[in-house]
Amino acid sequence: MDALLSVEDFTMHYRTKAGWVQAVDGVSFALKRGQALGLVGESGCGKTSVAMSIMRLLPYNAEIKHGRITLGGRDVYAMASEEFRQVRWKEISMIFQAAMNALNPVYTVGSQIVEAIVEHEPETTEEQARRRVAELFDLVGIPADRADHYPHEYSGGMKQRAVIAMALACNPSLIIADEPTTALDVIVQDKILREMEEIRRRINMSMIYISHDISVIAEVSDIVGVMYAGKLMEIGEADDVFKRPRHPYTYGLMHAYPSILGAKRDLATIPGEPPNLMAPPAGCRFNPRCDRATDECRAVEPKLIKAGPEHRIACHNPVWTPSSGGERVGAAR
Amino acid sequence: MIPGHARAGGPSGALRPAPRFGREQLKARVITMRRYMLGRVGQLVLTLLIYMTMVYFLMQAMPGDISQVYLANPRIPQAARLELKKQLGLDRPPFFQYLSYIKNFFTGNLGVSFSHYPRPVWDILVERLPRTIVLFVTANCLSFYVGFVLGRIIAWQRGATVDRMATVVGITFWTAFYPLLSLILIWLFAFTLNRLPLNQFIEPALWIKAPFTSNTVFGYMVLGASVIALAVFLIFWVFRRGLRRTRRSAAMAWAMTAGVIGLAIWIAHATGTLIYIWDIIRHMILPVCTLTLINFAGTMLLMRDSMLETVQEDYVMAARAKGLPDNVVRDRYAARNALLPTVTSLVLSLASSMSGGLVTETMFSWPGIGQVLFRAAIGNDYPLATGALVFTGVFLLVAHFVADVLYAFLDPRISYTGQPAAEG
Amino acid sequence: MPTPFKEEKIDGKTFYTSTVRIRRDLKWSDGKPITADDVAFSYMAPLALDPNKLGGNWPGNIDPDILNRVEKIDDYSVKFLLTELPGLAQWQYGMLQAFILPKAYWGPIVDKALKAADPVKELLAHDPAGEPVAGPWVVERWEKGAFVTHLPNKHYGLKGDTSTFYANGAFVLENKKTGIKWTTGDAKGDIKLQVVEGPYVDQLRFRILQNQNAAVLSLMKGEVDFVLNSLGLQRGFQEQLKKTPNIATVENSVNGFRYMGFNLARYPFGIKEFRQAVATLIDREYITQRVLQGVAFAQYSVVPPGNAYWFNSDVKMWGKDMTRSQRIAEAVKLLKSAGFSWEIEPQVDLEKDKVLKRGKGLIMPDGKKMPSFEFMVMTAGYDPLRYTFGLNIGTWMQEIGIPCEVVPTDFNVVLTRTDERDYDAFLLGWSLGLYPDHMHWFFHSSQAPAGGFNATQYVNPEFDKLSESFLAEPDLIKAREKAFRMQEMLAEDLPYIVLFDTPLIEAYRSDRLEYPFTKVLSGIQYFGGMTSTVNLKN
Amino acid sequence: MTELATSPDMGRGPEKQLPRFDPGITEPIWKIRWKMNMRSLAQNWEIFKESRVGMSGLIIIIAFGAFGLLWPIMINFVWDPLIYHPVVGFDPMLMHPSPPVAGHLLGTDPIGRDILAQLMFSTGREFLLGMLSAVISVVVGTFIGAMAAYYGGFTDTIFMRVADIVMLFPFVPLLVVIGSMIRLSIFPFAIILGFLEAFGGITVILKAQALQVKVRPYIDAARVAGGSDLHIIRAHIIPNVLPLSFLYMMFNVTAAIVSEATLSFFGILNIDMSWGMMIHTAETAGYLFDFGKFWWLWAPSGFFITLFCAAFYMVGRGLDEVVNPRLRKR
Repeated sequence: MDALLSVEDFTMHYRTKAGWVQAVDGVSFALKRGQALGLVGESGCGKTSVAMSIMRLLPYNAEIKHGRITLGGRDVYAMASEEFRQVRWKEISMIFQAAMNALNPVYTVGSQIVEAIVEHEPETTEEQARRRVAELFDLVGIPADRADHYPHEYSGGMKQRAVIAMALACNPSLIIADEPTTALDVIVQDKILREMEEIRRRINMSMIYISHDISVIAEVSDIVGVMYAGKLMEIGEADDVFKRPRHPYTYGLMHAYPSILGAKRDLATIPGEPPNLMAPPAGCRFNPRCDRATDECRAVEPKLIKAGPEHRIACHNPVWTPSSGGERVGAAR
Repeated sequence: MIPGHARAGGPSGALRPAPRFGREQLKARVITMRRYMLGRVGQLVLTLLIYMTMVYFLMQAMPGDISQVYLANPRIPQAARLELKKQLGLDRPPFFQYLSYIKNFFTGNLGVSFSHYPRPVWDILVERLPRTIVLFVTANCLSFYVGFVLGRIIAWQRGATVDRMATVVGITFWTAFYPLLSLILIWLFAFTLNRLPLNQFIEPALWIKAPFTSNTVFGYMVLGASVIALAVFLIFWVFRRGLRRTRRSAAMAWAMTAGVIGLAIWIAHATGTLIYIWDIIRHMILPVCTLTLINFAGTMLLMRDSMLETVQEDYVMAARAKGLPDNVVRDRYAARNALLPTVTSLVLSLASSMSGGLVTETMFSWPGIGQVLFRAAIGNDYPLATGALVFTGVFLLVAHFVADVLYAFLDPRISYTGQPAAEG
Repeated sequence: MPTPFKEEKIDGKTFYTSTVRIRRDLKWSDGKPITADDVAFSYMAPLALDPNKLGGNWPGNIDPDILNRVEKIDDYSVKFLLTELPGLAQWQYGMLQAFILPKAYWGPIVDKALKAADPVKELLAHDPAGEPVAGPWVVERWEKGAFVTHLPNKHYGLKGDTSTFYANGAFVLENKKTGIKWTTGDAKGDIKLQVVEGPYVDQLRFRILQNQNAAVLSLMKGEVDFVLNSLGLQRGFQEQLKKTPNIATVENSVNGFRYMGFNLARYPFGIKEFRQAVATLIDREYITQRVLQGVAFAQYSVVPPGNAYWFNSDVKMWGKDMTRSQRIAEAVKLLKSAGFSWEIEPQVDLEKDKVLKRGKGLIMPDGKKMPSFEFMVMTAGYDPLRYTFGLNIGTWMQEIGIPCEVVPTDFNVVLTRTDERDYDAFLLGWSLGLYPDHMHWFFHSSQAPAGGFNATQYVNPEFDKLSESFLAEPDLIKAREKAFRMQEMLAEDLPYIVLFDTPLIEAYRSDRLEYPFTKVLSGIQYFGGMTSTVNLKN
Repeated sequence: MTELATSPDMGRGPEKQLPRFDPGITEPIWKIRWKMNMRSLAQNWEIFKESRVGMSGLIIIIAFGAFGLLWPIMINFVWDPLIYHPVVGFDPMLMHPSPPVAGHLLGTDPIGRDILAQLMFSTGREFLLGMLSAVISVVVGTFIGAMAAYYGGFTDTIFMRVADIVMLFPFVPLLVVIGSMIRLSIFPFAIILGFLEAFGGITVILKAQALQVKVRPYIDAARVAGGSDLHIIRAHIIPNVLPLSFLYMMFNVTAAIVSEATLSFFGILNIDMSWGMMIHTAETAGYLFDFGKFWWLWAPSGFFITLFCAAFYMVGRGLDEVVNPRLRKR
């Protein structure tokens, strides 16, 4: 079964007055139907830019250097804009980062969702569309009669759910969720994530979760990709990446999280700050902050090499951990 | 289609009738609306009273009085001047004159004009009003429409060539010295190219045998235009209201509009007024185009600046993500949220079009309310000046009131008291 | 024609009566003949309503103090009964010029008005559409603000009247159709001009335009044949129209003048020498010929040259044909003779005609330094010519130390302040009637207080006596001598410094219109475009 | 003491980070505030310089100012007042209105006055008129519009009703009355015009825009963060409304120049000479109906009016980017 979405060596830079910002550099991964990919990384590592590139919503000063994104076998950037417009929300929809103002304040929430449905399904009448909105509201846990209220009359959590309902409106085959629950408190966040996961599983829909919060990604995604400074550092099965992180950066990230289960210990932090993407360091972009950096790391840019059946990393001097699961070993320096 | 989805433990997702949109919300709004309206009407009357007082005493403060007209003819003795003053009531102390004026005003009598004695002020205004409305309202609507359309386009493609070009052209015409520009256009189109009538609003040769007077025909035009406007508004409201904005519904709407206009033309032809209406329209072309050239930049830039705010909003990005067509995103998302200042300026300029424009009326020989205002103000004709000013002033007060009410419709976040609704 | 006055005593009171016979061949536009009833009614009705209340031209024509009543003698003659012997101004140029109205039409309306609470308002509110008229034209249609059209009056009595002017000044009015003939002087010798009355045009269309640009463009485009404009055409239009094919331009002098006046009641303007000095300074030829390039012409007397019969040409002309330095020298001599002095006296070099030193700080005969005074001038917008004149006069006065400040002021403001005598100096203009009785109204001391016409508050008992006798003078020749003496007196005292006036320039389509004569005082427009005598070419 | 994170001065610093203030300093508060204002002014100037449109507008306005300043020099030293005085000057050698000739670079007007001298003479006045009416109307108008929108209720009603009356006000008779009391020269006229414009249309339109800004979430955020009303208006509402008020700056300057010309032409203002007046004199003298021939009577003054007003728009456009961070980010 070929991949629903495949990103091949995708490189995209932003043109600013001060020069080129190399936001996404040689990212490639594939996503099969029904699979959930989690993209994690510090803010400014290019994960939202990847999402925007897939949705072809890049600002006018963005320029694709090279690489390809194919959705359902068709090259996204080769399609005519009118043709791609049909694809949007029909095949692939998105839950925006700031759900707070992703809703048009001057129209009722219901009508904005009906608008999307009607646009992409010419044969559905408005009446049927409204009925589906009511069902979607049920699905995401919003009282149906709130459909004809205005966005400013919704609470933060309800807006988030409304945006999710909107994303599900046209039964897309892929949903990109960009920090869907960041603005919410933990309880609501957990409830929503479980619901989204349950919906996804049931209708075999593929999903890309984007977040800086590893715990969220761990909960929902099958595959996990770790990004740093525009490059994909490590990608693989969730268990491999979390239990046996091979890339020093991923390793560092794992240890930056307090685990409620395990014994209490002080957190390891990764020294330094993310590099300036206008003039990224030579070789591996993590080398200035990597305590395992070798001359090779500082000179040659590491390619993605296999570290397991579904596990690839971009590192010259990966961290070795024993294959037995569960136990995390390694000097926390 | 999502299979009948039953939430864990919830009742089975039986098909529920879709909720009617905005029913109980509208009820809540109507109550606050009524209370707000009453307050505003009260303010309106009070403002009008203050305005009338200021205008009246300003007129009295003007140097000299109407009887100076008699200074021009040496043969007229002193007695005639005093007689005139007594006749016009100028000999009474100003305060009593003011009281009688206010009493008369609220009984609908604007008094008698001094310079056109004894013609009542109403008579003069009514004679010139249709002419002014037909010319200036059309010009305002056209310049607003052009400005609105262009404004949206250039705001959407900020920095593109169309933005720079439209702005440069708009600015040059906006800042051009108006009397000069109208003279150039008259000279160019009416005289050298001889395409359009030179001036005036009717062609004497045609009208000598006309069964109607020009004012009745203007009256018909105002009536006809408003009926057509209403019909077109209804058509678009019916066809374009739904979210279903397909090509078919647009074609239907335009066909219906063409039908209505065709019907109007047929009626005009049947009643024999068509050639006269066409003659007036032909005379209107040059002044309306000049006014549009001058004014369209105002609305365009207003629309552009207020839309630049909304173009960067997230819901516009979301709309594009939803795969909505580009013009829908631009109109229903970006422009729709930037309407407030532009609509206000439209409503105000429509009201001010009632008082005509002195320069246009002089340059195109289209005597309207603007000239009445200016000549009465300069010629110490108190009743006519005050009457005309207050008559046109009422339109502006009502317009401002309409604009305030529109705010709430345009942006639900703004409640009737002009303040934001309680946060949800 | 009116018979000479004779004194009669009727029921105790002495009256001066005169009988006037009326032409028999005249009819109203509705076909009814014009009879003595109409004439008597036209005088008795205004008297009943009090002419001052009626306003407009009525008080000027019908003076209730003099005219007691008018009686009808027979169908075509009436008798005027006056309480005192009228002068030319009250009789030939006054009462006899009044309008004659159809009694059949206006009788009932006037009666109804007299019964109303405010008769005048009632009468004026009546809409006179369709009123029978005696003139050559009847209104066909009036589109307010756009145009008015006239049709020839079928019953026009004067149609076919031939007026013949002879070189020796004789005049014959003859209508072959109705047999009316009337001559003055011995009607022989070569004929200077012959005009046959009677509209030759079948429709008259007046288009109402709001600015001169529109009018001239319409004229050049052929939409109109004649431009009716009381100010005449501005210079730019004249030059352009002169060069345009089949457009003829006509130049006539105007019966009026533009003048400068001081408030004689305020010191030191009352001093004659001061006014004479200022008059000498003003170089009218320089401004009219050089600055305005012939658009205006200099004028020195209170009666305009256009009014030839009454115009006295040898009147004292202060500073005429003098060079700049001669004017200053003469003005300084005049001021010194009245006791003025300067902080810095102006010096001039007569040979090289150069001003060596500008005068500063004029000191008045009473020893005090003259305060700066306001010289009110028309704004450039209202009348560019007077604006230019005022500014130049101001500069010339400042040149010899007279602290004058030129202030462009709105026309209404000037009228008010001169009416209330609250001003220093001003620059205005008059347009006059044919009979020069305006000299009486402008300069008679009775008119000096505020509200009167003697704005400069000129008081000269000797002049008062002369002007009163002129007003009462029935004989034309004697009246002319008195008018000449009045002009000489005024030129000496200079209550008004008369400056200039402009010829009236008009233009018409020479390929369509043919005028019997175009030389007429105050231009063709003064006679409404001479519509009843003009002829169409094609 | 750092200002609130939300204040525009702080927020707009470009990429380079501000040095963090260690609390141990002893400088008085006003000094710090002064230094910060200076720095933010410098930053704003940097940003303003970037915008080509804004800079060219500024250069044009400065050029007009210089051209106006040239007048006292020219009339006192270079030109002979008798010939070159804008109002009374007359050149006896030529037939007027003469086309551009050696002595008169831009020709003369129908009454023989030199056009270049008139232009230079009125530039100073128009400059004053333009600046005053623009600045007053923008500053006062914006503040009132923002206040009316922010406070709402009573203040809103008061200002809106005042705006109603001012908009209705018969401008011409007012000036005639004032004209009969004091001598209306350019300065009092510019101030009256500035305030009339400030309280009239601009307030209503700006209030409309301010209402849209006021309902945005970050206004509540600022209020929650403890910002005083005044601060919120100054720091949040006004910057978002300024682009519109700069637009009105241009509208008002154009209106000022055209109304000044028409009024002084009808004799209500006794302003001796202005650009508009030059065109009106040419028109009344009958030289304005053949535009090809006597081009020097209308072209220079018409061009000056357009350029001068357009310059204000360009500066407004440049200031837009300084004031509106989001615009600048592009």
